[in-house]
Amino acid sequence: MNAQTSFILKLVALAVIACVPLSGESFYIELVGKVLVMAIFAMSLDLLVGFTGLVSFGHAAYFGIAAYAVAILSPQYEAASLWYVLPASIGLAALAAFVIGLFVLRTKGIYFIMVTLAFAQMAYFIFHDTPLGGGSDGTYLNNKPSSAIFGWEPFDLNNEIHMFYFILVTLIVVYLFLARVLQSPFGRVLVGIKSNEHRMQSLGYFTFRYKLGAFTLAGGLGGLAGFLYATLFGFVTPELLSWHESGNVLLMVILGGMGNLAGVIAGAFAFELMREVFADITKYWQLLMGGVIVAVVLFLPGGLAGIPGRIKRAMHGGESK
Amino acid sequence: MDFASFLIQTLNSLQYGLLLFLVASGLTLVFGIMGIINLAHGSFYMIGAYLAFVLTSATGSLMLAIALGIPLALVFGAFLEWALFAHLYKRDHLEQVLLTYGLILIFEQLRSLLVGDDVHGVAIPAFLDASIQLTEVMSYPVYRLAISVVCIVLAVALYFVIQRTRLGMMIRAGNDDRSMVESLGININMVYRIVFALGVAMAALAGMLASPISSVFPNMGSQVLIISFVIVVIGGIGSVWGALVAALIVGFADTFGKVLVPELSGIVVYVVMAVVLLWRPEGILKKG
Amino acid sequence: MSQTNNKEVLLQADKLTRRFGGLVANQDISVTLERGMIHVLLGPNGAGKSTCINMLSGDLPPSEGKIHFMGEDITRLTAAQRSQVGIGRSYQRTNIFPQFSVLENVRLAAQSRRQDPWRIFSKAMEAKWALEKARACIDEAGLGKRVDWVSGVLSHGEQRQLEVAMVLATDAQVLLLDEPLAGMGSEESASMVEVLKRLRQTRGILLVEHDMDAVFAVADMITVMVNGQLLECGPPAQIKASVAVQQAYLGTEESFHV
Amino acid sequence: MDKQMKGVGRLVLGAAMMVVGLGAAQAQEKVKVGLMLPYTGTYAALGNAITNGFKQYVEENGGKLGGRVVEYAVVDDESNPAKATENARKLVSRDKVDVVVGTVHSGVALAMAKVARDSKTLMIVPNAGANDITGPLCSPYVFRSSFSAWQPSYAMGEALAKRGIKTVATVTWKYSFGEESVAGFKEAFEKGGGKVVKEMTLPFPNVEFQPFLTEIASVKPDAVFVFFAGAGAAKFVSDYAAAGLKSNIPLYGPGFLTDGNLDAMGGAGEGLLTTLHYADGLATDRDSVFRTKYAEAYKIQPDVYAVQGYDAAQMFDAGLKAAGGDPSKKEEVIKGMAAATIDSPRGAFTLSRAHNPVQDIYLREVKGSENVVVEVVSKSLEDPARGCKM
Repeated sequence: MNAQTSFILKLVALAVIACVPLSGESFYIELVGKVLVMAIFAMSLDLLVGFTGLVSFGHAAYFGIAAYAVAILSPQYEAASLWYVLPASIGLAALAAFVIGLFVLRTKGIYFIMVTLAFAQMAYFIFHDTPLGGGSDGTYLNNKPSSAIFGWEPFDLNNEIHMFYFILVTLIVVYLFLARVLQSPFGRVLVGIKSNEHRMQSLGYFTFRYKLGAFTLAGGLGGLAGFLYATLFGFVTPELLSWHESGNVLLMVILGGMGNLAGVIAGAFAFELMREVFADITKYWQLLMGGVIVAVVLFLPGGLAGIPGRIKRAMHGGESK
Repeated sequence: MDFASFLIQTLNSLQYGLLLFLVASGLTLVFGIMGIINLAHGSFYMIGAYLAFVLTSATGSLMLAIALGIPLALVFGAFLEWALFAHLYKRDHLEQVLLTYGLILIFEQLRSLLVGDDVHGVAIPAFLDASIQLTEVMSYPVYRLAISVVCIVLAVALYFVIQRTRLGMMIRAGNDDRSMVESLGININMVYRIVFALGVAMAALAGMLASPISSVFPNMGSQVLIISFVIVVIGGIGSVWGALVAALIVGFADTFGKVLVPELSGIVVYVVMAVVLLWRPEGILKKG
Repeated sequence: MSQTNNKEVLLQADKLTRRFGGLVANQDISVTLERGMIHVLLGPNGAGKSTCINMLSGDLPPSEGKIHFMGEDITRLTAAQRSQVGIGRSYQRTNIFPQFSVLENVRLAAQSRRQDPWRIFSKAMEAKWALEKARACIDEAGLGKRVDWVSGVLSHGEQRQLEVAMVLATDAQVLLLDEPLAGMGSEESASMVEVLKRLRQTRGILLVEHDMDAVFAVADMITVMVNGQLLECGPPAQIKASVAVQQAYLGTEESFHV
Repeated sequence: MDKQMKGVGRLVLGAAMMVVGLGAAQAQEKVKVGLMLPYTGTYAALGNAITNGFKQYVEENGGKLGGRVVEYAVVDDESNPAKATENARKLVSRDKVDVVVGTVHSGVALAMAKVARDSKTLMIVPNAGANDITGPLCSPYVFRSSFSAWQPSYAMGEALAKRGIKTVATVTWKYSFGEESVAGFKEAFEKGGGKVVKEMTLPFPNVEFQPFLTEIASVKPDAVFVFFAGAGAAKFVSDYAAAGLKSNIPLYGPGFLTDGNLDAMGGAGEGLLTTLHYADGLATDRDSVFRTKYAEAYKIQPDVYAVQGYDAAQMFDAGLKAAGGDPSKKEEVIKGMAAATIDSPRGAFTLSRAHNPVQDIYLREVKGSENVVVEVVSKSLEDPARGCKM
């Protein structure tokens, strides 16, 4: 398939999604909106997992930190300015990722997975145990941020259709942004690090800085998704930072095939669809879900689009340390 | 804190740490030797506790339940290795994470189908159901002491197996260099199967031992899993002695954290982990 | 060791020792590399040649000893830092980015000289200087006709050439090449020898090599290692004549031509 | 590029399938009840009990509420607040239910309450005790058939103060329900002249209690008040007894300490006194009939959760009847529910202005596998509904 067909298919997919609000069914508008938020979240993780080779099992932390930032920074009885809370929440998530990155990027492989998990768990307890964010019950975002600039309000996030398109446009921007980043010298280095970090070091790259950059960027974009989530639902809870959420977003990445931005968006759709369908079929839907996950790993190595992974394994004789 | 309380808290720390060691040591062996990250390890703890409940109900004795449960856990571990984990050695960590994550869902749901969602208790064996008077109001349950003793015995046995037996030689060699083991003509697949089954059995045993004092309840595995991860990170992957030291550190940090800095008790162990990462990113006792 | 006067000393290792647990892999190894010179590390398998080159490149920290590059102490520098000062290396096992094109492999190497990770919006392929440099290095390594190939499908010899091109693209003054001729056919081997001779003119090359014919064809200086110890060091003629070397190494015919 | 194709293909497919299935036709002359309860995870047993209780009342009325046939839409909330809003939306916007019944977990219930308020959908909380639900976050649309965390704990505070206990140490999980319980207890206890000498918390759902037992032994209060529930409560009670504290320092707590987990304690709970709005051995006709029928239908003994589910159905029934069976007349349904006196197995109760039950709180004693009533310690106790501007 050439680049043109791929481009056309993407446009068609985009057009279909863009038509969702025409249904007029607010449940589906919100559901697809949520899937798009998760797709942004999954793309941010894909920057780490699929392109840099860093399997973070604590990515929900940045999602949750930004979601809490929106709720905490918004005044109780009026709307905060979008142009203040949006950059602030992304910035806080990125800052958290930067600081945590300084620790976790000292480790590799299995260590990295466990340590990212442990730090996310620490962030979880901070929100769960302190009055900062309403404790275990979470907290409301009573008023969605306002887009007003000097009295002019280009769109209204309380309107579900505006909210939907705001998310969709953000998704497109993030997609294009990441695609561009991956073309940049920085992005090429990340891909090199995924392929063979040691070689990159012997070529003179200070890979730690690049990984820290990627980790911070991914944290910030994960935060963007968290911002959208909090704005969409108006409710944040410590569970947003739990390891189950980190696991779910990893699932989306692998379902779609890591290292493939469009695929990861599809992975988010596939994952949410699977949950919906299974939960409608049976009370024991987690059994089906678990079964599907195990089957995907066993029979579809590297996800559905795992070809690069296979080449890599072939070249490295199966060592993945 | 007066001196008597301090001593008792020390005892509490030791007992908690030793029980954690039992879970974490299996995890660290599987990590270190097979290179596999296993999120389902906490589920083995849960399965052990439920085995203890089911078997104790059936046989009327926890001792008998443990005697039956250990072989069952070994067989179960060997089966899992054969059916699933053997396919994971050459895979990315990411896929290992996912498969074992899927397993957690399956195990929890099967538990719900088979045993239900209720909380259950397991009776302490009669001959251990006593307490030792420590202060005028406080006494210490003999069963907790017994758990500590069993854990110490197992730690010593593990030391013996790893240092003195042929299996242990293979384990140590496998920990250092897989290809070397293969070049020695050792059947590495068999070593893996044994190690994995042992890991499952130790986690299950920890669950069985803990069941009378922790009771048996849904999702009991996930708390243990994450704290075990922290222990493995602190101790160093593949190091059983690291796991022992780290488990004791976590036991002390958690126990004294609760008393001395109650507001922060949820994050104390993670702070300890962060400090260790700064000091020694590979854990305090890498390999051993 | 100092019969080549008026030459600039690039790399100087003094009494490098490396222990792994109780095992001493290298003991008191001293090596000097000058510009315009090919210095060959020779020794049977397990002599500690790779350990030595790993210490020079920064992949392994030495247990004891000092390394100087152009007068600066670099003992504590990491591999990446050493690459930045001008020490490049290739690996015994081919170590490239197999899914990248030849050009991208070398371009990535060239890009390492100007690291500005914050530039995330420019396109890598639009940085002309890196592309031009990459092409030049590919030509210099004799791979000009393979520029756009996916590197994973190159022949083994070509991949070794690609590694050399990558090292060149990092502006290395010192090339540490671990068995660049290993696994090559005689034709490929001969062309690589030509490449090495050409490269020697402006740089210093430290070579680990088994191929005796090639060694004596290109070496200006040879260091012989046995069991982690330095046995003899001198020009090829001296090594050929050395009784100790013959006893310890040249006598064992089978390890001559690997 | 093949992987690109796959990716895009799946993207289209996924989106398309999301849009399909939009127009689930709505049934007429029925009343649609959305049950959003935990059917998996830690609280699954509670979710099942509530569902059973609710359905039992509906069955007693020939499958009808307010004269209309009941149709259910069921969602497993997994006790996961992260999915709560979405799940509640599913019932409200997609299934267009007339009432949402849920749930156990307070965080999930708070998220649901927001959806109910925003979408002006009737909601009945059959368990979650967070004070805020009928406090600052109260709404005409939100009712509760259970209790507020404040109620049983406040009653216990009064009772202990009356019994002349002077000093108390408290232990709870560091989460809202626990902290609200301790606060309610402290309010009444200190008002009655007692003093809380030490407050201890541990992260939820940590169950390593030993350090706290040691601390209690060294502080030596007159009594200990704890909030724990389910498995954690069973473990705490067992540990407390095993540490020898039970015979020296009496242990009290809200009834969740000993509800549904007495078997798991293996006798360690014997004799414990707790407070709750329901108890075994009430020996009223209403309760006996309820219990007999429940045991027949579900082959297990009912518990407080089943009662709360049963009463949720009763409350909705009362509302519907007031509106002539038409759930679309929301104002009238709400008025009807708010004014109703619910003839509950726990004893009749009314609803406060914030829609929380005004009910008797029982002091209960653990005897065997039952929490047997001792006395009513607080008659018609009403949650103060602080912060509710309704």
